[in-house]
Amino acid sequence: MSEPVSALGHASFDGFARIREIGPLGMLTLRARPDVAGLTAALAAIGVTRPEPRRMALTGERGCGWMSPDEYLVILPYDEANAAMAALSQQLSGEHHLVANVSDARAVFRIEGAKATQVLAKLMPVDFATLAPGELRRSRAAQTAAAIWAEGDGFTLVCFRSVAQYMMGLLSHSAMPGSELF
Amino acid sequence: MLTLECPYCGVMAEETELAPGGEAHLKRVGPGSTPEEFEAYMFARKNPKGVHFERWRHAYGCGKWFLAARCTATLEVFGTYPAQCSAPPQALQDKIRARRPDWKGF
Amino acid sequence: MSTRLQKGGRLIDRSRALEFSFNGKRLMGFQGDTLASALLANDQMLLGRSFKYHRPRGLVASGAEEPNALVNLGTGARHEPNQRTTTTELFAGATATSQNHWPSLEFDLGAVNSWFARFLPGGFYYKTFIHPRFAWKHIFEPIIRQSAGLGKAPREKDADRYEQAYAFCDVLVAGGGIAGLQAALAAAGEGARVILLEQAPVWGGRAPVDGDVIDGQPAETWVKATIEALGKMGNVTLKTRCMVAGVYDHGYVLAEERVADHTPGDGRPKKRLWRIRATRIVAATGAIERPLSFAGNDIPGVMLASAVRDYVTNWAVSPGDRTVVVTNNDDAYRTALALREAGLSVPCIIDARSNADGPLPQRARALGIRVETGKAIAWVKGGKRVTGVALCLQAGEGAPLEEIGCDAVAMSGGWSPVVHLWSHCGGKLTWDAAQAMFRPDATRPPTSHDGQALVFAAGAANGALTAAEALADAARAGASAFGKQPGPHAQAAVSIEAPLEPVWIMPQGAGPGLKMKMWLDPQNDVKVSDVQLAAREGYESVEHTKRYTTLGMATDQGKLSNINGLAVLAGALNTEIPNVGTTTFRPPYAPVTIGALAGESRGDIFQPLRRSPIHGWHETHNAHFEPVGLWRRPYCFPVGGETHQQAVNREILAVRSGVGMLDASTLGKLIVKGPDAGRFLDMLYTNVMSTLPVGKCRYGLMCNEQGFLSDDGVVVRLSEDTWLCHTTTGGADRIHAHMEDWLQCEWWDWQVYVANVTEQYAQIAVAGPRARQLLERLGGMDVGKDSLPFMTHAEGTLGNFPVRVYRISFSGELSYEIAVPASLGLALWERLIEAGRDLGVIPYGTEAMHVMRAEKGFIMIGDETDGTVIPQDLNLDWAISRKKADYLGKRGQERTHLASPDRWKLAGFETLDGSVIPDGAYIIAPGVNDNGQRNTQGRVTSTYYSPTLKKGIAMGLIRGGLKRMGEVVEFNTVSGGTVRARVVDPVFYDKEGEKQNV
Amino acid sequence: MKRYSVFAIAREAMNHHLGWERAWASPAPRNSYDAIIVGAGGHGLATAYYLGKNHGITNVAILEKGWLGGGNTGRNTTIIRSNYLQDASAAIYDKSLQLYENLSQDLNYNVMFSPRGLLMLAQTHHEVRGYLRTVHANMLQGVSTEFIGPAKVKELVPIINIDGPRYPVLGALYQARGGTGRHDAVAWGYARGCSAMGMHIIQNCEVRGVRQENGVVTGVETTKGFIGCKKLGLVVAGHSGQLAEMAGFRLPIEAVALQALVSEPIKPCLDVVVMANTVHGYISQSDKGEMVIGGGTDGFNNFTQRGSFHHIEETLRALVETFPVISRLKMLRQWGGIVDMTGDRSPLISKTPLGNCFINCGWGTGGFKAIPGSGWAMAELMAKGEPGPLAAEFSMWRFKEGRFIDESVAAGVAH
Ligand SMILES: Cc1cc2nc3c(=O)[nH]c(=O)nc-3n(C[C@H](O)[C@H](O)[C@H](O)COP(=O)(O)OP(=O)(O)OC[C@H]3O[C@@H](n4cnc5c(N)ncnc54)[C@H](O)[C@@H]3O)c2cc1C
Ligand SMILES: NC(=O)c1ccc[n+]([C@@H]2O[C@H](COP(=O)([O-])OP(=O)(O)OC[C@H]3O[C@@H](n4cnc5c(N)ncnc54)[C@H](O)[C@@H]3O)[C@@H](O)[C@H]2O)c1
Ligand SMILES: Cc1cc2nc3c(=O)[nH]c(=O)nc-3n(C[C@H](O)[C@H](O)[C@H](O)COP(=O)(O)O)c2cc1C
Ligand SMILES: [Zn+2]
Repeated sequence: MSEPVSALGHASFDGFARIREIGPLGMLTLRARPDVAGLTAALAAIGVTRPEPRRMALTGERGCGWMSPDEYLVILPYDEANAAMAALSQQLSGEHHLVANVSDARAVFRIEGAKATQVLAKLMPVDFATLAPGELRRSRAAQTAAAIWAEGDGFTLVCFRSVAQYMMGLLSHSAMPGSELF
Repeated sequence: MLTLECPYCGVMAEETELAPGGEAHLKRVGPGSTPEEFEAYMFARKNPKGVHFERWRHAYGCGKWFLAARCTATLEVFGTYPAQCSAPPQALQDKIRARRPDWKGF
Repeated sequence: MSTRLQKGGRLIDRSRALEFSFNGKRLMGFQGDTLASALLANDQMLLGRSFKYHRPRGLVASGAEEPNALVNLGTGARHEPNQRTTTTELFAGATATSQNHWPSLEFDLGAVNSWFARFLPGGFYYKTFIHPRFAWKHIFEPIIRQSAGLGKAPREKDADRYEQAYAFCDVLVAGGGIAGLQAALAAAGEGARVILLEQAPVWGGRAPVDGDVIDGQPAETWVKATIEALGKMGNVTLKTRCMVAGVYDHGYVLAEERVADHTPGDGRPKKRLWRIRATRIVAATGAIERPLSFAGNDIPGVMLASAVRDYVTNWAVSPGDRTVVVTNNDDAYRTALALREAGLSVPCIIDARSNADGPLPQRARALGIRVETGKAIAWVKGGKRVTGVALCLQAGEGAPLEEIGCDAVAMSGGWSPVVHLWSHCGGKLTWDAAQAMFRPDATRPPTSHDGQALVFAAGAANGALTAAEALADAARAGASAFGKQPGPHAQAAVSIEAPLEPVWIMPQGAGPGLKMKMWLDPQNDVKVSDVQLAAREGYESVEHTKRYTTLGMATDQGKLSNINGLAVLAGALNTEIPNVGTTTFRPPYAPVTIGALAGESRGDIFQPLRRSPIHGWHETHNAHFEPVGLWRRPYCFPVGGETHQQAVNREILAVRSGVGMLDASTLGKLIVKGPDAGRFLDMLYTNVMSTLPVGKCRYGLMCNEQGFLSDDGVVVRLSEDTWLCHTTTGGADRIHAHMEDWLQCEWWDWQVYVANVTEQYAQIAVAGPRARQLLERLGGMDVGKDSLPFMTHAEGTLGNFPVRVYRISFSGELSYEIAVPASLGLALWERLIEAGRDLGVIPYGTEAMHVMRAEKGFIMIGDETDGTVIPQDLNLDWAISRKKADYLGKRGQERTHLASPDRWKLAGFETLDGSVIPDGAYIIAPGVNDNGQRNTQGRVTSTYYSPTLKKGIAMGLIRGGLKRMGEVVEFNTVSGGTVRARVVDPVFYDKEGEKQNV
Repeated sequence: MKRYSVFAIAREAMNHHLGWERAWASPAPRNSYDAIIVGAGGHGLATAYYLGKNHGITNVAILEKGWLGGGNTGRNTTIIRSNYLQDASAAIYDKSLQLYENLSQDLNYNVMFSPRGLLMLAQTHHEVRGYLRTVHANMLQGVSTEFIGPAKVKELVPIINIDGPRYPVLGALYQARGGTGRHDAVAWGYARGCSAMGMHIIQNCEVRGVRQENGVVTGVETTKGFIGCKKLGLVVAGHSGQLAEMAGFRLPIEAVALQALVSEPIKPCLDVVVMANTVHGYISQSDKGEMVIGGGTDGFNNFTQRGSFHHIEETLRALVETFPVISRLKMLRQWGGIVDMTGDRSPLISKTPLGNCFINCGWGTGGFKAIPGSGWAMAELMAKGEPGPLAAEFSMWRFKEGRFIDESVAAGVAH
């Protein structure tokens, strides 16, 4: 078998902020109502913390994001996704839920640097000043869906894999040197 | 360019993050309904100039459908609430009546 | 003559000279000049020609309200028409040319229109050019069109780039005059997040020019200190060169920032469009001076008094050596004073009021300036430049008392608050009779999503014209906008001004001859007489007058002309101005570059281009793509010099005889899971999905509630409670949303989850008699006939790739669809190509797929369906469960028209001569209908040349459907002839399915 | 009524144009009329005009809540074409186009009908097939139209970017007879014609209620009092829902905002009308030089005559990609209108559940071009009480039967 390749093979762009495509990351979609018995424990069993609404709970390489009242996004090393999926299903068996491996359906970007916010402010109708620490915001970047959260000295952005090149184009255009907002 | 608060995730979302879905609280009729009932369900619309209840989906956000009470003449939004109900919450109806005393009611 | 003064000019830097050109002439200006001030400094008063009569036009104003001084700016890919010189910052190398004349600005043949002006009153074209009928299209309209437009259309693709940005705030302050600054201070001091935007490159607005004194200091000093203070506050964002273009519902504000307009080619975006969501907005946009309506008020050299003051004070440019001031208010005296201070001559101040005894007139008199009260200008003398004015009584009919020589006229008819931003979202106005102006009616503001006031007007924009009033008003507006009580605010020295007296026509009793020379809208050539004509002819509503005369429809949108026009209209209708009302204020406040509105969405990032994991391979293998939704799919893969048709034929034959591969990754893939999933799918599909055994595949149809077929695809049962639904490429998101809609809004108590895993997998169709052989070469799972029969699926590995393989076929051949994680898709594809080299494996595109499915008689959503077709029309009754009490579409299909036996139904067609039926052809029926249209009885839906059968094949809908088998019918063709075709079975190839079932 | 002509202008010019008479009168309402039309938009005025002209009914009032022609008739992008797909549509739109071709002469008012040619670009194979279908249908319907290839498109529209790259132009549906007209003049011309027949155009007169007896209409309550009538025509576009409610029934209509904009005027560079449906944009250049550009519709009910700005952005994106030279032009003004969208996006010209009350609405985003034809058909319906062939298919009961007239099917939009 070949190595899994990310959508853009780790393309990057250096503008007034740095743009990197990273990944592939392991990602699971978990659909389950908040009152499902054992949900917190099931998530804990695969090494992630159940997030508060609208939060991304990060723990090292792993994370769990609140996507909607009955949807979570689990992030973990790519190679562990299938096992974790099986484990979750196992833990939640008997409860109405759905787990799907979506690691390959996504592209992931890092936008880094002191002015990273400005790159995103050109594309997303999001009030970054009110974005709480650890907040996961699902919205739109120009004409495509994107989810972001602040992490390290920048942001992590997740979008669909098929639009990775478009996203890279958007981010590079927005980070063009000389086009700082302030 | 409307902004509506998604009742599920609490985000004040702008219109471009949402997808509109037409009149709310339509009662589905299926096989067995009369032609008039089916026509009324499928096509006849209140289309009021004033207080209106309508469906929206937080399409670029949590993906959930919710309902909004909005004035189609001023675009004032009286409130939003989850889609899983067959009538607007009483508190919301009271609020609307306070703002629009001549409202004929839901 | 207009010149640069030796001294002064608060905005120019004389140490930085800039060279630029106008109509090829090389001229000099200074850093800080506008193009207008620099042109004026070079005695370039004549700058353009008017729209209709090609009258000479010069500068009137000094800001966004300028109607005349528009130029073509830049060349080639940076050519920009209708650039307003008054808001264009001068930069080195700027090239400008004047507009709307031929052959030259000085000598314009179009000016003959002016001689015929009396034959071309407002709306004349509605009354003429009627006969003969052909003449309008072939003669009159072409001539009118020839003379249309102002600037030249650009010819090249724009060399610049643009971008957009979002911002959010509690209070957005539009306008950086003293009112805006004070309002920002008031709101920010209370803790509001404030954005303060000023369209000009400098802060301060009028106050520094007018010499206001604030908190004991010159206004300029106060402005500087205030900006510094605001700049230090963390909750304030300041921007100059940023025009608030529009206020939209729920506090959406559009602003255009001129980023590199004045530094073209430096790599920065030319413009940036801000989309700001503001909780509240303070409109501190100032006021605009009104012209006066006297004969010849359009002659170059007649300018607004405040503009004359601006040119003198800001840019040290004298518009003329001898300037007559004409006014109905005290403020214009400031212009006379400024001119005198600059050492220029003011032969006379003509004041229409009977008295002028306030401090300002007294100062003027004290300087020895002649002040004539109760007087008016009867007419202005001059052609391309003012040479003098005739003085008359304001109360009279214009009999001249005396001629006064001058080369400029500074006029002031009072001030109009800039109420645009207040009005965009529905804010109402009130007529302030004392100040003769419309100003915001605070009791009827535009409202936001919460039903509360959205906009607060402040300062001159609110009718608070003096600095002292403006500051107090702004402090109130700024605080209220953040829901607070106003605190202390800056104090301006009070200047006492006598009230103005409204003057709408000068002189009051002017006759028709003079009125025909009184311009209201100098760009569109609308005169007092035109508005009166409109009223006389019944175009009484102000909106009719506007449209009939084009008053206020020019590029300045009537910033100067509208109020005067309304007043004239009110006069003509013998009513009060407020009864006439204003026309609607629409965004943008001043024109916004279309490139900025398109933003970054150009070229590669015009729209998202969705790429399958194998897309890059297709690109390097000469795929010809076709757009399918936002995807691009290979249509075919031409080899050598093949045409597309040749490539398609080759691909089909290769699949039919060997093996081919199709990138099917774009097909929608939805997982549906839960205790109620089967029941749910039974409602969604017309057939029964709950009974599908695990491991099996079933073709299914989905209809909308109306009963029309909306999507199809293969449904796969993965486990007891889990199904995987395939949708069409275009259907993935749509059907996902459709499922969520029903689950969330109708059957919310059903336990079903849906996940869209379309992009998780690359999907490769391997089709053809050698397909199995190819897969077996990779090793891994058993893909044999018995272990993996038709319409089943299995998971396993192929060549170590983790795959799920479906035995489904859209081509009619032995076929597998292999799903593999997307990140391995390309590798698997390449491995298959490699392994199949000696089997002759080829990639095939969507067109080959379409033809092959047509050969098999399979329908295609979008071809056989068009939103009005039900499954029954397509003979798909076998896929419609009769047992189910309900499914989406069932009730709709019971409606009389859908249940009618007369419907057009699917059949196959074969031309008698083997040719291909033209796409879109209809089947003719005898006779005509009540509207005289030829009757029809069907139409073709898919029509192709079949390389397999070496003839044309087609599917179509025909009244009676397959009952008509064997009949010969006629299809129409665009050449006018018909094509005869026989009704046949739509399955043209391998009817028994022996090929796909092997 | 004094005739308009170049001689009349010359005569008046000598007299400073002081002698022109009113284009239409502004009378006070009578107590009752044979027929009342609610709504002095193009459709209402044309209905009245043909009631008089074709059926001799002139004791007619047209009641308008604002200023005549101030609804969608006064705010549309003026595209005129008749190459619709379905029989019923093709019939009425082509009737309309034929009437437009002679309208200036008929009304003695230059409505500047400009048959400059109209192109609907095909940018996907699907669109190509859809337009070929329209061509074939139109041939049988007697409607002239053709499908042209990319080279011809480029020849007709030199400023177009034919090669994409995103959506190369594969051809276009071309109707040489299509074009534009001067929208206000259409309303004014009809108004003048109605007034000349003695009809009453009563502006600033809002209908607030519909009075009926035994299921038959007797008159309307207005802001100028009660006015009786024998027949009532409701022709109020976006406000049809309100009027229907007053008359006691409900319609398959939703009122949504549709927007348009104009650029600053530039010298002529676009001589035809171009609609690009794949990317959603349409554009023409007016005789004054502005680019007249249409946007998309909002998805929610709205009566503000303002739409959501993102539609403008989407349209301009599409057009800048298709016509790169417009990038440096400037948007001068944008506005919205409230259009009446039916369940199948085709209009209603229909009897109603209320006796002697008729409705004409649902023209949505595309009814300017239909004004003469619709007025013609509506007048026939009102005069005879039964629809003629042009109106027959447009009954409001078609939804119950599922008898759609769906124009969106041929890859097209309705403008
Ligand atoms: C932005 C835009 C672009 C368009 N582009 C095109 C195009 O390019 N081509 C095309 O063919 N069509 C186009 N259309 C559609 C076209 O404008 C309309 O279909 C057409 O003008 C409708 O005419 P009408 O007479 O039915 O309605 P309107 O012109 O809206 O007239 C209805 C009248 O009824 C009055 N009214 C409402 N309620 C009452 C009441 N209670 N009492 C009295 N009077 C009342 C209103 O004030 C209004 O004047 C466009 C529409 C818009 C908004
Ligand atoms: N005495 C009089 O008759 C009279 C009349 C008018 C004005 N004034 C003077 O005007 C001043 C009033 O101050 P003010 O602040 O209210 O008005 P202002 O005219 O000084 O400032 C308004 C500012 O808003 C800016 N602006 C306008 N529209 C804008 C937009 N859409 N986007 C961004 N910026 C925009 C202008 O460029 C200007 O700088 C005082 O100095 C007063 O003396 C006096
Ligand atoms: C075809 C057409 C061309 C127009 N051209 C102009 C124009 O050149 N200048 C202008 O200011 N407005 C123009 N308008 C817009 C009108 O001023 C006005 O905005 C529109 O009719 C809507 O009315 P409202 O804004 O008063 O609501 C045009 C409108 C149409 C329909
Ligand atoms: Zn939400």
